[in-house]
Amino acid sequence: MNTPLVAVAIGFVTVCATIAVLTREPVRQAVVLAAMGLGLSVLFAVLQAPDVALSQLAVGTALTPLLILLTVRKVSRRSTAGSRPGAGGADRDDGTGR
Amino acid sequence: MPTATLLPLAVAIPLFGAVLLAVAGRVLPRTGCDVLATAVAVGDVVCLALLWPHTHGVATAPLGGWPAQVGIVLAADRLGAGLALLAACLVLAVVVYSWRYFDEPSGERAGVFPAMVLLFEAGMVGFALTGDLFNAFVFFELMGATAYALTGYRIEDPRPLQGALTFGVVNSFAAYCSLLGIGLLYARTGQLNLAALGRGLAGHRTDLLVVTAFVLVITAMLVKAAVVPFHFWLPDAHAVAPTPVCMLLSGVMVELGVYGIARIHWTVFSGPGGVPDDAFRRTFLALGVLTALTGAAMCWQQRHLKRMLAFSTIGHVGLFVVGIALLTPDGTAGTALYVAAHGCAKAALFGLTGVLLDRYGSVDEPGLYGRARELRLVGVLFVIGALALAGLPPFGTGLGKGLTEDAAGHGHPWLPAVFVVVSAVTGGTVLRAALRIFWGFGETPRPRPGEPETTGEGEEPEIRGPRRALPPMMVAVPAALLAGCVLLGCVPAVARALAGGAGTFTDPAAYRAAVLGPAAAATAHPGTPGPVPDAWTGAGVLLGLLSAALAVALAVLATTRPPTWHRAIGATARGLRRLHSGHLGDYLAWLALGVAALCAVIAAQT
Amino acid sequence: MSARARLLMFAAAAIVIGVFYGVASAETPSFGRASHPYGDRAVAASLAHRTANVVSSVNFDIRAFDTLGEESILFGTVLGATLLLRLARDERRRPAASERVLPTTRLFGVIWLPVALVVGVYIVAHGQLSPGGGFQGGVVLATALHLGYIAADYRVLEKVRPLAVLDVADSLAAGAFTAMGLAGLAAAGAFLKNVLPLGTFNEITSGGTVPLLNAAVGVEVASGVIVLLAHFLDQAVEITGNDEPEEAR
Amino acid sequence: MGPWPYLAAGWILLVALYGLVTSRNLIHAIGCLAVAQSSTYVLLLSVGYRRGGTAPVFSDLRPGSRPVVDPVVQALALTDVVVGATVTALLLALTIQLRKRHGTVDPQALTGLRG
Repeated sequence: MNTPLVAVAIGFVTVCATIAVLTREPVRQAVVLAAMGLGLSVLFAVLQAPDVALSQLAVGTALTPLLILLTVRKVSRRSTAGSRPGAGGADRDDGTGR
Repeated sequence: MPTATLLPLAVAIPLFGAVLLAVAGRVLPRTGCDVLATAVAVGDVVCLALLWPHTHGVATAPLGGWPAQVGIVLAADRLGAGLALLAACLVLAVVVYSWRYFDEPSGERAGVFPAMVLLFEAGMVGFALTGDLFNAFVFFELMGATAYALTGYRIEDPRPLQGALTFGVVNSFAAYCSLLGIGLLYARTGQLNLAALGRGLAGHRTDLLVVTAFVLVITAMLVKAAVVPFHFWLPDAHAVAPTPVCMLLSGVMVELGVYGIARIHWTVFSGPGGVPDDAFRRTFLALGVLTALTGAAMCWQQRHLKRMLAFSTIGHVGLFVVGIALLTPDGTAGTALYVAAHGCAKAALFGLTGVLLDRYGSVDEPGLYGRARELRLVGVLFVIGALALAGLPPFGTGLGKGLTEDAAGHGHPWLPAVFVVVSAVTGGTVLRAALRIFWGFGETPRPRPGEPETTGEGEEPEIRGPRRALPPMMVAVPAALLAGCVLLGCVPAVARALAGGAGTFTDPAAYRAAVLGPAAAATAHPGTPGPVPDAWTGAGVLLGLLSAALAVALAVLATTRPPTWHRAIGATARGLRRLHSGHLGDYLAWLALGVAALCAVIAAQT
Repeated sequence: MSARARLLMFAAAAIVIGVFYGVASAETPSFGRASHPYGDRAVAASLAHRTANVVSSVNFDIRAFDTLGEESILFGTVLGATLLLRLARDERRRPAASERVLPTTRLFGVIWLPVALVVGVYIVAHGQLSPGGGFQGGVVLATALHLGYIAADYRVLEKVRPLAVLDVADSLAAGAFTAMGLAGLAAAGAFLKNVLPLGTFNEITSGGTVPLLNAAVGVEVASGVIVLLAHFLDQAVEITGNDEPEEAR
Repeated sequence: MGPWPYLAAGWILLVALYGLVTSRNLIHAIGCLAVAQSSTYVLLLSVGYRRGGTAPVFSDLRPGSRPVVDPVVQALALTDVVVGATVTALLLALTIQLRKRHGTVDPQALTGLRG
């Protein structure tokens, strides 16, 4: 009875992982990562691992994306200051990726 | 004290010390933190020294009172305990070396840096002593996480941050590969204990599952050991880390990777159902030789002193891999001694480079040309370190090299030549730099514009504030380390103990019996008994003298007549240098290529 | 290396790795099989120590040494972040500006903050009985506190977040794990041995040292994650370089 | 299900490696590293699954009444989750500082170390 659920959850996680890798823009990647964390939690729950599901929910959907978003905020805020001397290619790439 | 106490204490002491420093560092002045850190480091050295006499066979400590089938067991033989002891000694040296080295890291938190060093120590000691594969992964990650942070310590300088990031990403990815491999092994055997894993594999034939799991598990160790083509992160990280951290990274952390390969192979994959001896031997001999030659060739090309030393570490790691790939007790014994002596010599050389950085704010060979004439003592020590690197008797490096060459020469007469060439080139490069920097030998080196290279100029100094006298510990510690290197070569008891330990190390039956109980030993194939050579031989002394003489000749040639033949070598080496691009994507692509090639090569031989 | 060469090299390697891994997967015992020797031994060991949640028992009793290493990694990371995200010589701290918060947002935070705190404590406390434990509860506790940031503004968060205390708590909890291991060594001759009375199965005090280690991890994770997030928030909100214009948020 | 859960883990690792190799932004690369790590959880928990098994928690389950899935791999995955989160945090901290000093987070633009 569990097998279809497992298959769906694994499929979802695999697709999310692929999209997360192909999403080159960190903010959107963080959102996909959060979705993937959620998918992983569901997968772990159907694999009868509630402990891991809980911590994945806390870490994968909340903590890691939050840290990434805070980093992006810090990193992209600096770009308004203009490029520093000797920082090659700084003005071309504003830290948000392409 | 019984081994069940000493083994966990060796990990618990630095962990507890780190906590003490993190808390006490908020109120204690800098001196108090240094004293506390030194006391903890001494405590761990004492603990491991007390453990040493108990390691005739394999000393075990079942944690939590659980047997190996259920819980985690710490298991130490001479080589594991010896490596842990080396790590503890180098940590003590580093803590003493940095007594007055750094300026205050962040004002109020003087204890954070030594606390991180102690956590790093706990990771290394735990990795060397554990008898459980997943536990080894955990301590591998502890070692890694603290090392990344320590490497990026100088946040005012851009290059350490880049080096630390490359280091962190490549190592973490490799660790995840290993964990996948652990998962595959667990699926096959349902075990995590090394000895139990070895026994569990014996029930099946060697199939692609075992080969793939072996390669994946070993990937993290290959990256840590900086075996070509997994080595690219190492020069980037070692060239930029703070000097005391470099002493640990090059002195012992890289060697722990080699130890991990040997330990996992012998305990898990050496029996039936594992990786055949011939496949392992051929593959890792080739990898070792490739690594050694690449390291030596790249070392010769460097002008950034720390990067030069980092590539010389890669060259020597290649020799260590050759030593363990022989799969004989005498090769393993020689390598063990070589690792210990090399750790002392390399840490001493990094420490002396730190003096240059402190005095002149540069680690650039041409930039420092002739400038350090007043540091005569440092210069003499630097030359001694270079000769130790070249394997001159009576240094421990010479004895270790001689013993390993002896073991290698039995089946492969051309291998000693590799040892001589690699140690001569790496020693000669360091000697060349010493002659130029401390004595102004030869003519002023000309700049080489347009070449892909890292200069050692414009380093952020590691010390700020008014000009001060050179802290005596910054010279005393390297001198003591070099003395230790001599002692390793001159005190026969050390070599004898390691030779005995190598016999146990290469005997999976003994390990299995110690960890799982005597009944378990029957399934393992017996080790090769017989005395392991442990003393200087005529051939060893001669080859040591030869490589030292070659090193001197190379250094003198390089300083007196640089242009013509140096340019010829430079042209051929430029392609190799281009590959060291500093680009994270390149490094990971190389890692993927390495994993794929290893899979294919080992599968073809089974 | 050019991007193209790099990609080609990766593609070739990935195909080989994929083939090997694929064959290995086919040779791996099939998904959902009945034989789990180590798992069965762990269940028996956990029941022998009267711990209802076997995963907690594995984490805090049977393989507690793994968790000691893991907690040390967390401790090291917090120290490392302290080291790496310190104020550089050319930076200064600028107090965060006060912010206007929508009343509904404030209400959301005010209501959820206590709920999240209670849930976090509950998850930590019942670690040896039900799913969850020190780690999961600790993260929930740490996240709960940051609802304060949503509800009010950064200055309020800074007030309810005694960083120095939390930092010390993080260290002490990490030390407590080691200390309990040493207590086992002193009392019963084995590091991390479960020396306390095991209690009655399925009660909150059951499992000997498991609830204590669990609580230590809960404290460490909660305070460690708060400190970690604080360093990141400080970077994002308060710390500016000299060359950086002060901008209104 | 056959070997599909294991294959999914392998796919996730390789696709993450592809992202790492081609990344033009270090924050994206660190996100890919987090993806790579999730492959290990998927593999570990799949290996420990037992058909018809239930969670290894006996607070409302009589011991021995039903088969349970392997609790050891769950503990390993739990440890792994923490390790992954902390390493990610550390690498992001390094990225923040690198951006300040280098002015870029594009690995292709970092040329301070080569040769």
